[in-house]
Parts: sequence; structure tokens; C-alpha cells
Amino acid sequence: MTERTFNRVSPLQDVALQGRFGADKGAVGVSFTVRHPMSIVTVIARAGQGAATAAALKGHDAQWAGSDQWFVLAENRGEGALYRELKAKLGGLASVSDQSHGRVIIRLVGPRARAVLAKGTPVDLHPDAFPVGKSALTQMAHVGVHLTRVGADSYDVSVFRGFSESFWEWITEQAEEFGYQVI
Amino acid sequence: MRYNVFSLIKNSFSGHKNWEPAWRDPVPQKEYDIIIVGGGGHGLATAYYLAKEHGLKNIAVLEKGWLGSGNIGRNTTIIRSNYMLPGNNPFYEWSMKLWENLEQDFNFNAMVSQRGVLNLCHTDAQRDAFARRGNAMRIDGVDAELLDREAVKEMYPFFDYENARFPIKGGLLQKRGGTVRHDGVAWGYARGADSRGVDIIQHCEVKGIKVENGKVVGVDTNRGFIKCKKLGLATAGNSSETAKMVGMRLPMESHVLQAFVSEGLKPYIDGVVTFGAGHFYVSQSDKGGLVFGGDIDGYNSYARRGNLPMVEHVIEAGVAMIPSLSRVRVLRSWGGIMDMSMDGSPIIDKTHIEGLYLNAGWCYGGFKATPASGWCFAYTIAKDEPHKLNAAYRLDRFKTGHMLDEKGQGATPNLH
Amino acid sequence: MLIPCPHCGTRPVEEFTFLGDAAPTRPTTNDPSSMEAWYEYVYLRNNPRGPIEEYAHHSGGCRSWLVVSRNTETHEVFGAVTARDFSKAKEAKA
Amino acid sequence: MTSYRLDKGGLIDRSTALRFTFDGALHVGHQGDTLASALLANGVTLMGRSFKYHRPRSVITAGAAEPNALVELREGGRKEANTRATMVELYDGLVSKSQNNWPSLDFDVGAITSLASSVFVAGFYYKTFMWPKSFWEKIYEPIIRRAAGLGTASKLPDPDKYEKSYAHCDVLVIGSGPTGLMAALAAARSGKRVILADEGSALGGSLLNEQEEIGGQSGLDFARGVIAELSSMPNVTLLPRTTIIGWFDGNIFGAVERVSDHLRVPDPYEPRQRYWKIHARRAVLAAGAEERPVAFGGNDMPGVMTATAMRTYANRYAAAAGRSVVVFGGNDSIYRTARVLKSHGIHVEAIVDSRKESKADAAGIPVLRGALVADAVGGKAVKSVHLADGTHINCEAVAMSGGWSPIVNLACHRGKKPVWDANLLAFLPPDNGPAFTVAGSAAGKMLLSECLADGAAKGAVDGKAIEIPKSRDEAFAISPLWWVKESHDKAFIDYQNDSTAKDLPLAAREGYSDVELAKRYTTTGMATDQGKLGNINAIAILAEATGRTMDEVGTTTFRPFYTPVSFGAFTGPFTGHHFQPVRKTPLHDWAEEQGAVFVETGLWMRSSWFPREGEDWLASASREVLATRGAVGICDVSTLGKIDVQGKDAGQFLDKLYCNTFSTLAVGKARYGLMLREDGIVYDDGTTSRLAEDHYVMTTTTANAAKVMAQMEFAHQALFPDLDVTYVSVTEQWAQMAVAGPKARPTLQKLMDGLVMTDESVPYMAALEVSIMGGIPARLFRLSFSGEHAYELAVPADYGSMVARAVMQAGDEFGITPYGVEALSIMRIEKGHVAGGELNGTTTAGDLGMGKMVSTKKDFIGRMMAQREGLIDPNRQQVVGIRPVDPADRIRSGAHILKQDDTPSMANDQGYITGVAWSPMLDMWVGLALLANGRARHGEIVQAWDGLRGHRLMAEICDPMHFDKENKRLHA
Ligand SMILES: Cc1cc2nc3c(=O)[nH]c(=O)nc-3n(C[C@H](O)[C@H](O)[C@H](O)COP(=O)(O)OP(=O)(O)OC[C@H]3O[C@@H](n4cnc5c(N)ncnc54)[C@H](O)[C@@H]3O)c2cc1C
Ligand SMILES: NC(=O)c1ccc[n+]([C@@H]2O[C@H](COP(=O)([O-])OP(=O)(O)OC[C@H]3O[C@@H](n4cnc5c(N)ncnc54)[C@H](O)[C@@H]3O)[C@@H](O)[C@H]2O)c1
Ligand SMILES: Cc1cc2nc3c(=O)[nH]c(=O)nc-3n(C[C@H](O)[C@H](O)[C@H](O)COP(=O)(O)O)c2cc1C
Ligand SMILES: [Zn+2]
Repeated sequence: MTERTFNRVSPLQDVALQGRFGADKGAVGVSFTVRHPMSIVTVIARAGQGAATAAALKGHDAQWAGSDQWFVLAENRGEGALYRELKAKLGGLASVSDQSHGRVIIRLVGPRARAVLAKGTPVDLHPDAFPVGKSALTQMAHVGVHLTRVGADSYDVSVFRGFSESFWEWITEQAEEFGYQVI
Repeated sequence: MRYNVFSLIKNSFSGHKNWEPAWRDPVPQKEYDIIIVGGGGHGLATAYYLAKEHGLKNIAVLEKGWLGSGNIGRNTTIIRSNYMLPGNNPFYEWSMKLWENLEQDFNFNAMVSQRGVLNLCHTDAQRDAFARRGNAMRIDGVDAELLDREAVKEMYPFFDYENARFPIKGGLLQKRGGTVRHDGVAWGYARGADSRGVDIIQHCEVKGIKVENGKVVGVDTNRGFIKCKKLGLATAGNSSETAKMVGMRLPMESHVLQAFVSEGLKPYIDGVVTFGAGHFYVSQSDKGGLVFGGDIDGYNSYARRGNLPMVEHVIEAGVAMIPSLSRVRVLRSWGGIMDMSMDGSPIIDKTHIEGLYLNAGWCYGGFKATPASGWCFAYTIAKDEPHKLNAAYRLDRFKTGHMLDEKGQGATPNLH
Repeated sequence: MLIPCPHCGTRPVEEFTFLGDAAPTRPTTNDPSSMEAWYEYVYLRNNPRGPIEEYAHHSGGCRSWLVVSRNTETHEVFGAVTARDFSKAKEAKA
Repeated sequence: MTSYRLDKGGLIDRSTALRFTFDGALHVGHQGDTLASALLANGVTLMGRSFKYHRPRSVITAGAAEPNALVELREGGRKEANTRATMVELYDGLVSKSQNNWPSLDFDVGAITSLASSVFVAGFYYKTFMWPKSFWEKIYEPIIRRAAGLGTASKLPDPDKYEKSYAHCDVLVIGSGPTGLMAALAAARSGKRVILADEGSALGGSLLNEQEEIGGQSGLDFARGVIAELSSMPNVTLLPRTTIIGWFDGNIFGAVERVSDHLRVPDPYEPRQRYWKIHARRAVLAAGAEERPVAFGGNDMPGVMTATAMRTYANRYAAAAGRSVVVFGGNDSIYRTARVLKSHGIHVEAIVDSRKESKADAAGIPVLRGALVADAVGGKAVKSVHLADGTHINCEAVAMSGGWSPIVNLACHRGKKPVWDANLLAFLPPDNGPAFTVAGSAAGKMLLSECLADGAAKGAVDGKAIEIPKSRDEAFAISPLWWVKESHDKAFIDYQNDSTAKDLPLAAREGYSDVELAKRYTTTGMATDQGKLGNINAIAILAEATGRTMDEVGTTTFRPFYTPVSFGAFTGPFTGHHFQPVRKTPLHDWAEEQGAVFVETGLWMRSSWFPREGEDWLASASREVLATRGAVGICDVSTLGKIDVQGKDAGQFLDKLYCNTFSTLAVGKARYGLMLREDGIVYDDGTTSRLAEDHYVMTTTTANAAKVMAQMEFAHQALFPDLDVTYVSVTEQWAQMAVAGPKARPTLQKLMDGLVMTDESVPYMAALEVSIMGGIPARLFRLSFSGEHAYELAVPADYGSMVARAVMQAGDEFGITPYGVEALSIMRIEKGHVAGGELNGTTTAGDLGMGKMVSTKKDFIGRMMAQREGLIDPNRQQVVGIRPVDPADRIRSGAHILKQDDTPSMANDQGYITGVAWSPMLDMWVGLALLANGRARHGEIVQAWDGLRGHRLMAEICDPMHFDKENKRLHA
């Protein structure tokens, strides 16, 4: 099947403007990137198929998203392609739902990224408790988020699309004291 | 000794050395005709009206702590009769009428202050619901006014009308609603009951209820066994525990509700106001503190203290309604244990045990009900049948499907 | 209050929604004679002062329903299992 | 008055000159001053008026417990009432004002209440103001209210920002005196994550205020050394200016950091205050001890203060409380106080020691043993003291020491009570187990060496000890000293609330002898210091008056907050428009282009109507309805909850959730479903479609989407865990638009890739997965809320606005019109479709006219309880239609219904109107109502009674379906 792409409009398109903001002394504390467009697929194992599903997801960028549930991510895929691929692959093992348009992923990179996130989530982000690769479902600023540590100083936060603008306003305001840039 | 300005001045000449105790501190007798368990507002009012309205003697109120240590001593003091269901409305209006004459009746200034209760609305649907409620009040002769945004703004110009997340669209005002000094109510009823011969026994905890042949015969307490012919339970948040003493399970959960007071301020907010886009209500005490509260913490509790998330939740709502509160300081928080019923309405009824009566399920609205609750419970105990004002507060209404659910939340007590 | 979610680890109370005592068991029949059992299931609660096993929804986290053991008088939390495991264990006992 | 600034010493920077005003008068202080110390140094001792008697007041303390020196700080939206001058760090340009006086602080008319003070005893107001009845609200109460309260709060919005943050640590140390520093050091050297918080402006606790010697250096240098070491460690977080406000379940501590309160205005991008929730595995309380005042006459007079305060003003702030001082107390520390003051060149007239003997060193200062200060004499400032034996000593200030109360507040926040120690004359903290220990003076360790050792021990991790520096201890011996009964003037217990020593025996006499009743009757301990200074004295007096021990009387309940907290701190950034997040639909941009007016619906913003030039909401909505019913309209319905339900048992699961059956639904079809709560009441409704054998997509109402999801999770996980089913919210994945009207089909047809839309290919209640616009995956449902031939089209959200524009273009030739929720609501009322007003949590399926949908063949949530007699009673209120008899009349939502000739009363109340709409199709107002036995009453004329708004009119009860009863348009 050929992968078709269409012009996807990010809900943050008019909001996440590039530049440097907040405290303007010294190096920036955090850099924000909106990861868009992304392919995001929810995979939920059917009864008793948790381990089998996890095994079948090897090789995918699969992030834990609850008991026997994952978000599988990919960049540069055509509309519905990842969804169709996983559906074909996991048929019977797991339920697959496309969420590519339903969630917005914001990446935070920088020495103060952790401090910014700590203003929202009760999850202990110390590297011993939240190492690279770990994901958490939690809440920030009254919004449910999926949080993943993707590097020593970098994190992905994914929120429902409808909240993304509000969330963006909140998280960037939290970064003002450290100085931030939007890439 | 009657309380009035003359007795006050007279006593000041003798350095206030000659005041008599407001109530006696009697030793429990071996037997009473009627025992009321719970020296809260409802228990004390019940004893008062049993003596006053029904001429009964030989009554005791047993209180496990100090007088008024329960919810009567820790509530946000709001009184109103803005109910809408036929089973509720006349009862709460009767309560309001009793409030209006209470102090002269029991000779104690409980500071009944009809400052007005304003419920704000923020959506058309909320306004429609208020219209329904307001009409249910008016149809029964209760005062109610529906205000538009401008009228609200005139009353409270410093609320957020410009930048609000949920703009204020109007409100339902009951001018006869207001506040009453909570402790004064307990003390006034206690003094009134005591002067009519009721024994108020503090630090006397009921630990068991003795039933013989389906009939109540007495209670076990930390001060010994006390016989009685009739027993009324008015133990609010502890009701499930007292009912358990006769093997009853109640349609009820106990939950902690926090309340707060700010530092004392010069007059800031005149009446009682509730926010409709979050749970927050506020009034100002005669001492100057802003007394406010919001939702229950949400988990079953007997701990009389809550946690920070609800503190934040309540105060966020408060500042959303009144931005200038931001620089006011909150002084103290506390909690009380609410008898949250399965439909949000109370129970005043007989039980399947002869001589045992139940008064419970007040959720966070039982303070305003204190006079009518005591009055109706006294009637129910004295006559062994409910008065028509409390006829809807039957214990079996859940079994028969006659719930009184003002909020429409169903059998989920923490949502009422 | 901290709740040890079996899926997420320890999280504070603000992430949870509570639904009360987990002791009542949903009747398995719709026979008219079971009305009393249904009434008790839907409406009556032990409402204990002390230890309780209660439903808690990790609504601000993994969205699992848990059964938390806790003391209602001290708010001490003893542990939590998933509602699924709790139900299955209850079923096995019955 | 001349300057009371000492010539040398203190931790102030004399090279700075900070100008500030108090009641308009300009003063100058230094960096390092507090407002209180700067006022004292400027000779300003009258700082406020008391609550009830308007007595002149100055500082009593130099710290957080200050009850008297409360000022209005700053101006405009930044004005703060009741700010403790002792906690305000001086900054240049500070503006402050005294409170609770008129016309001025110096000449305060309110002070005449003092004259009648013999009447105004504790609880007087409960006994009077009852006659005549109407006077209470009109006269007495307004006067009381104006007299009460202290400061005046601003009514302007606060311009500053606030922030919240979580923090986690292995060890939290509260207090940074000698105890806290050692505890933090011991914990930090083990490598554990440590937070050290102190409410003071600098770390060091009492070491900043006292002349101590530790490890061969001054206490101050010792503190600086430890702090330097701690701040160099990556595992340590230091939080000065941070008050721990409460101890909560789970060992969670609330804290407030005063980030910018020491500045005139916060730096841009910085908050004023930051609220922390600290999750501490373990915590050590090293909060020190509070010195108690002594109850003697005039112990509130400017010039009288605790000895600790007087030493602190001299040592730390180089400010003298007076040029000549009497030191009074019942313990050895008074000798130290006298020596310290002397070392600063302040003249100590005498040490008045209530005890007969003491071994402490008086350094040559005269000592009166076994003597008591009975009264301070002066007025607005102390001029002398009278001793109980009649001796008279001239002085400008009195330092008093009644003993120490360990600051146990936090350790008692979770319910345990402190325990009286008769030797230390102090309530000691209860045992809370290893997760929260108490160290140093807070635990009753009164000697410096004990504090250092105790801190080190309690901070240590796994018993790993650190070396404890040598220190010099002051003598500590104490006897009870509570109330000097020989006083003539009032002896204050709770300064701020003006409760006096005599009020407590009075309360006991009147039956309020329980400590909690005495508190409430006299208001002792209820002021902003929450009894930090006075409560123990009150307990002692009550104990004596009633013949009980201190333990028998006990303390009142310690509750958060340790010190008062600004609302703003708890609010953080969630103010104004940011109170709650905004949720926007994927069609928001499109709707905005179309000129939508949005309305808050829960957190969503929904397009409500699309006004054209000169239209109000009604004109706009009416036009939208006419256009839709006349040709075609498009409406954003993305907010409906959408849940993907998959798995082998998906059908069975839906059968449990809904009262009707879904397992039998054909693939490619949708069905309306009604969901009950377990108590048999209707919970929610919506259509559910079957996309594949094992795949359904369910819709919920906007309002209930989250609740329904939680109900499903509960039903599956707790009730039916054996079902093989999964469900996930896909609400946000899909932009969904209703396209309705006679021209809906030709409009949508233009977008379809290949599909030819006919009644056969897309029949009523079809649910199909289709492709549009050259490959965009979409879902097409033939559903109708409006009663028109209508569809709902769902597309992935990022394409939403683009597709909506394409639909608009396709419908252009038919005059397509966007419509909002107002028009939607008109159309649903015209068609008698139930919504929020009827699904109000108290109606049954039968009430809604859907009794027939309820299955009797299967188990589902709510089945049994729905059969209770009260829920099947034919006299229940049922949904009906209602319309005015005179079509020119307007019925209103919320009006109640009475029989035609009945008078208004609850007994005659028959129901009420749940929703109304102006029907442009029928040219009149029509509505839905809930009416007793309503289905049997179609055609009856009733009163629509709206006394609330002064309306009453005659209306006819009718079928809820006002328009197109045969549903011809639906199938057209
Ligand atoms: C924070 C808060 C705010 C509130 N705000 C309002 C409001 O604004 N308006 C309003 O109308 N209502 C309000 N309420 C509710 C109201 O306070 C209560 O519904 C009402 O006081 C309950 O009745 P009571 O006074 O009899 O209860 P309580 O005062 O609790 O009386 C029950 C008594 O029974 C005693 N007892 C229990 N078990 C035993 C036993 N075994 N033996 C002996 N004695 C026993 C208890 O010690 C207690 O004193 C609020 C409640 C709280 C906690
Ligand atoms: N007889 C006497 O003279 C006498 C009596 C008692 C204590 N002392 C002396 O006082 C010293 C006590 O030392 P310590 O270290 O125990 O106490 P400390 O008074 O030196 O330090 C306590 C610190 O805790 C802080 N604090 C209190 N509550 C707080 C809260 N909720 N949040 C944040 N910070 C808070 C205070 O700001 C203070 O800085 C010792 O030197 C001891 O000898 C002397
Ligand atoms: C209406 C009302 C006003 C109050 N005002 C004050 C106050 O001004 N100061 C104060 O310290 N406490 C105040 N309280 C709280 C009480 O001190 C106390 O916390 C509350 O009655 C619960 O009791 P407890 O904390 O002893 O359990 C007030 C309580 C109520 C109900
Ligand atoms: Zn979880």
C-alpha cells in the first residue's frame, strides 16, 4: 500500500512561535519543540496477551501507557500507515486505535527541563526514579499527560490535542524564569 | 439567670464573678425516659424541643466529647432554604422560620444574620436550573430572586467579570438566607434545654445499645450503663458507627469536609456567595475572618482533617471568583466528618427497633436544618411517628425508590 | 496521602477518584427475589471507622481501578491492588 | 525621639540607606532590617491598635509569632492587610500603614471601648443585642463588624504571579538553627537528597540572633561554614524564606517560598511566592522553641517584649527597645538577656527574678529575687514598672520570659497531641514514628550542646554519625510563671484578640471549662498567631482555675497553617482565564473564520451561533435553523465523547453498559443507546456504531464523556473482569461535523472518494468507514439530532478545518450555513429529543418515554433498581411537549406547571419546563417539560407559572415532538 500524506495542521501552529523568551540572561534553560506531524497509535493487549503484545512491539518506538497498553510512535509516516501496519501485525493480540491527530507531543530539552516539569507533575523525576526510557501517565496543570524521559535532559510530554494550546501557555510560562526557546 | 444588657452591666460591677454556669454538669442518672446520643446541634435541639414543645422531662443528651465538638462547631454557618424538591422545601423553610425567632426563644444571641445567600451561575443551563429552583421556592412562599449579571455586579463589583474563565451570568439570591454563629447555636440550645431540666452529659460516649425483645432498653457508655425507654441517635458523621451497635447498616458514608478562615479583615464581603463554576462558598464572620469552604476531600474518612489538593482546589475557585483575594491570607483549615447519604438528603425516622429513632445523613447542609431537624425529630420521638415535614426523610425510601436527590448524582455519596 | 498504584508507582491523592467501600459484591441474578440483595449492594455501606478496602480510580494516571487498603481514621495507606485482581480473588473465595 | 540604633554590631549593612514610610512618615533603615527593627531603630514604638480595646501596641516578638505589629503593606492591588512587621524585610520604597484605628494611630477614638471594657468581657455578645429583634442586623451587627477585623484588604486584582512546584527528597529538615544545620549536614554527607527549609530571610535560625560559641568560633561563623558546605553539595536544596505550612498524609509537606516579598516588586519572570508540595521520605522538625510572655498588667504596652525579641533586636538588628530596661522572668535566661543588653550598652535597671534563687551570672546587674512585675506603667510607651511588692522602677522597656514552648505545631498536624513535661514546663511533641522526628529545642532540648547533638543524631542516615562541635551552654533552670495576679491593669493572654487572664476563669465559671470551649468562648488562640504566644499560659490559668493538671486540660488542636498563607500561593498560575484549561475542538479555527461566538461547555469552547451583521443570538440561531431545515447546515459536534470499543466480548460488554442491546447490531450500523446508573436512573445516551465484528465506536454526550469512560473502566475491571474487551477514548482523534438538511447528501457526495450516496448505500443509521477528498480516511454516519436528513462526518482532527471548509464549498450552491449549539438546541426541542435538561440524573427511561428500550432479557447496569415502585410509579414526571396557548406568549425554562385553576403551592406543583426554544418553523416558543403523569395529559391546558420572573401564562401540553411528527424529513 502506498503511504499518502496530506497537509496536517498542528493545533499549535499559530501558537508555538519560534524564538527566545523569558529571562534573557545567560544560556536558555529549556528548548521546546512541537513534534508534528507524528504517527501515534494506541495498542491495548487483549485479555491475557500482554506479554505477547509487548514482544510483538519489539523494534517499534513503543512507550508504556498503562497496564498492557502502549503508545507506538513514528515520524514521517503517511496518513494511517502505522495504524494499518500495527493492526495487521497485532490482529487478535491487541486492539489498535489511531491517535495520531488526537495527541500533541511537546519535547523539552535543557538543564532546567526537569524543574519546569516538576512544577506540574508529582512524579519524582530524579534519574534514579525516572530513568531514560521510562514513561508515566500523570497530570499537569489540570491536564492529563503522558510523559517520557527521552534523554538525560530531555522529555516528551504528550497531551490531548484540545488542551494543547492551554497546556502550551502554561508550560512555557513555567519556563520563563529560566529563559526558553522554541525551535 | 436571663441574659440581657442589664444582667451584663450588673455583673460587671462584681467583676463578673457571679455568673452562673450556662448549663449544669450533671452526673448521669441510672435511667431516663429519653436519651439523645450526640450533643451536636441536632441532638441538643431535639432535647430542647422535646422539653419545650412536648413537655417531656427526664431527658439526657450524651455527648462523647465536649459540647458542640462535632460538625455544629466546625461548619461554615450558612443557612438558607433554597431547595426545590417537595420533600425538602417545606422542611428547610420551617427551619428558616425557626431561625428567625430562635434567639428570643432560647435567650442566647446566636447572631442570626440574614445577609443574603447568592448562588452564581455561569451558563444558560445553570440559569435554567436556578429558575426551576427559584420557582420551586416561590411557589411555596419562599423568597427568591433571579439576578442578571448587572445586578450581581452591582452587589459585588470586585468579582471577576472581565477576565474570568467562566463568566458570571447571574445568580439566584435568597435574601433571607445568611449566617448564624455556629457555637452560639449549640450553646443556646444547650442552655435552653438545661434550663428545662435536660441533663447534658459531656464526655460520655455511647459504646453499645442494648435491645431486648426488639425494644431499646438502654445504652452502654464509658460512664456505665444507662437505661432508657426511647433512644434518639443524632450522631452525624458517626452515625454508621452508632447504628452498627444494633446491627444496622446505613445508606451512608462518612467523608471529611474542610473549611477555612482567613485573617480578620474590615468588612469585605457582605453576604454569602457561592461560585457556580467550581466549588467555593464564602461569607465574612462578625469577627472579620472570611469563612469559606468547598468540596469534600472525596475519600471515606473519620479523621476530621483533609489534605492539600482540596485546599488548592477550593482556593483556586475562590480567587477565580474574587481575584483580589489573592493577597488575603488563609489562617486556619480544619475538617469535619460529614454523614453523606446516598441521595444527599437526610433521614429522620423510626427504625425497625421499637424506641430507636434515627437522625442522620445531613451531608454538608445540616447546620441550616438544626432547628427544624430538632423540632421534627422531637416530634417523631414523642409521637412515635414522623411529622409531615419529615415524612419524606424515610429510611426505607431507597428501597422503595423514593430518593430525594436534589443534585441528581445517585448513590454516590461523595458526589452530593 | 500517597497511593501505591501497582502500575504507576506511588502517586499522591490528587491523581485519584474514590468510590467507597469495595466490600459489597454485585449480585449475579436479576431474579425478583434478589431485590433485597441489590438494594444492599447499591445503598448500604459498612462505612467503617478504621481499616477499609475501597475503590480508587487512578483517573489522573493509568486509569486503572484499584482497591486500596487504608485506615479511615488515620489515613494510613497499607497497599493497593488492581480492582481486577481484587474481584477475581473475591470470586475465587466465593 | 532620638535614634535607638546601636552604634555598632548587627547583621545590617549600614552602607545602605533604605527609605520607607509608616503612616506617611518617612524613615530610613538598612539592608538586613525588618520593618519592625527599622521602626524601633527610628524610635517608632507605637505600631498598631488592638482588636477590641484599641490599646496601643508595638512588637512583642522579633519573628513569626508576632500578634501586635501587624501593618498594611504596599498599595493598590498589592496591598496586604495584617502583615507582620517582624517578618517584612525592609526594601527601599516600602510603604506601610497602621491598622484598626480612627482617625489616627496616635489618637484613636476606638480606645473609648476601654472605658466600658468591664462590660465587654469574654462572650458578652452572646448575652445581649437581642432586643429589639430587628436591631441586630440593622444596628448592632454593622457596628460590631466595622469594629472587628484588623486590616483592610484590597479589592483590586493582584498584579503578581504565583507558582507551584512539587519536590521530592529523602530528608527534609525544617528549621536551620543549630539543630537543623546539624541534621541537614548529617543527612547530606550520606549523599541522600536533602531539602533544608527555613522561614527566615537567611539560614541560621537563632544563631543569627544570639551570641553563641560553637567549635571555637562564633555561632554565626559556624552557621556560615555549614551553609557553605551544604550549598556546595549537589544533593542539597536550600530553601530560605520558605515556611513549612503543614504536615499532611503520606509525609507530604506544604511549603511557601517568599521568592520576591523582600523586593518592592518581583523581577519580571519571577513569581511573588512559590508553593511547594514536598514529598519527603523522612523529615526532621527543628523549629526551635517560642518564648512565652508573662501575664502581668500592661504586658502589651509598647516597650514590653519577650526577652528573646529584645536580644534579637540588639544582636541582629542593632536596635534598642529602650535606653533602660527591666528584665523579668522565672528562668535563668533572664540573666543572659541582661548580660547581652549590657554588652550593647543598654542600661539594665534590674533583673526581676520570680524565683528565690538562681545560680546564673548577673554580671553585676541588680537582681530582685522572688519579685514580680505586676504592672507596666506608661500608656503609649513604658515609663516604669510596678512590682507586686509595691517597688517602682523607671525604665523604657521590659524584657519578659515566661519560659519556652517547643514549636510542635507541625508534629501535631496529623492528629496526635503533645505531652506535658513538668520539669521543662513545656508540651513536648508526640511520637510520630521515624518518618517525622523532632529535634533540638522543638523537642525540648534547651541547651545548645544538646541541640547540636540531637540534630546530628536525627539527621543521620543509617546511624552514620558526624562529629559534633564543642559549644558553650547557657544555664537553664525554670520555675512556673504564668500570671501575676497582683496586677491592676489588664494582663493579656492572647494579645491580638484582647483576651485577658481573667477571661479564662470566667469561662470556666460559666461552664466553658473544656479547653476547646474556653478557646471558643474567649477567642484565645484564634488570632493570626494561633496561640503561639499565649496558649500555654491560657492552659495553665485554666488548669489552676479548675483544679486540673496541664495534661488534663491539654492543648487545643494544632492545625495548618503554621503561619497564614496568601490565597495566591495556593492558586499558583491558575487564576483569571487560566483558572481551568481551555479545550478547543479541531474545528475551532474554522468556526472562528465563520464568525462563531463561543460558549463554555465544561472545559470545551463550543461554537454557539454565527451572527451576521446586526444579528443577536436569537436572530442568528433562527436563521441558522431555517437555513438548515431549508437546505443544509454544518455544525461542529466534535465534543461528543467517542470511545473505541474492541475485542471479542465488545458486544457483550456494551450489553452490560446499555439498557438496550448492542451485540445484535449489524456491522455498518449505528444504534441509539441509553445507559443507566446502577440505581436505575438514566446516566447518558448516544449512538454506538459497529464498524467490525469486534469493533464498536461509541458516542457519549459532551458533558458525560469522562464520567462514562470511568464507568466503563469500573464495569470492566471491577464487575466483569473476564470480558475480553478494550476501550480507549478517541474523542480527540476525530473532528466531527453534523451536516444536516435536505441538501446534506448532495453536499457530502462531492467529497466522497467513489462512494455513491443513496438510501441503499448509506441508509438511515448507517455507520461506514469511507475515504474522502482523495484519500482522507473518514467515518460517515447517517444520524440525526436535528430531525433532518443528516449525516455526521468524522475525519482525523488535523484535517478538520480543511474538511469543514471543503464541505462549505461543496454546499455553497445550496446556501450552506454553519450552525451552532443554539440552533442545535432549537432543533432538538422542535423534535422533542432529550438532552441535559431532561437527562438530569433523576429521570428514568420511562420518564423519558423510552421505557420500551429497556431490555428484560439480559443483565445490565441498573436493571434491578429501575424496577422499584418509586421508579415505575405512573405519577412520576414524564417528558412532554409544552407550548403557549397564545402563540404570542413566551414560555420560559424553569417555569413550574400548575393545573389550569390551581393556586401556586408546592402541593399543586405538577412539574416544570426543562427547555424552551423559539421555533422559527412554528413561529412560536415551544418547550419540553417534565410533568406528573404527563404522557396521559397531551392536550391539557395548564399554567406555566414563573413567579420568579413575574410571569404566568396558559400553555398546552403536547407530544414532545413539536415538528414533523412523522419524521418525513429524516428519511427524505
Ligand atoms: C466544614 C463544614 C462546613 C459545613 N458547612 C455548613 C453550612 O454552611 N451550612 C449547613 O447547613 N451545614 C453545614 N455543614 C453541615 C453541618 O455542620 C452538619 O450537617 C450538622 O452540624 C450535623 O448535625 P449535628 O450538629 O447534630 O452534628 P454534630 O455536631 O457532629 O453532632 C453529632 C455529635 O454526636 C457525637 N457522638 C457521635 N458518636 C457518639 C457516641 N457514640 N456517643 C456520644 N456522642 C457521640 C459527636 O461527638 C458529635 O458531637 C458543614 C459541616 C462541616 C464539617
Ligand atoms: N533557656 C534558653 O535560653 C533557651 C531555651 C530554648 C532554646 N534555646 C536555644 O535556642 C536554640 C534552639 O536551636 P534550634 O536549632 O532547635 O532552633 P532555632 O530557634 O535556632 O531554629 C529554628 C528555626 O526554625 C525555623 N522554623 C520554625 N518553624 C518553621 C516552619 N514551619 N517552616 C520553616 N522554618 C521554620 C525558624 O525560622 C528558625 O530559624 C539553641 O541554641 C538553644 O540552646 C535557649
Ligand atoms: C465560622 C467559623 C469561624 C472561625 N473563625 C476562626 C478564627 O477566627 N480563628 C481561628 O483560629 N479559628 C477559627 N475557626 C476555626 C476553629 O478554630 C476550629 O478550627 C474549628 O472550629 C474546628 O475545630 P478544631 O480545629 O478544634 O477541630 C472558625 C471556625 C468556624 C466554624
Ligand atoms: Zn496508575
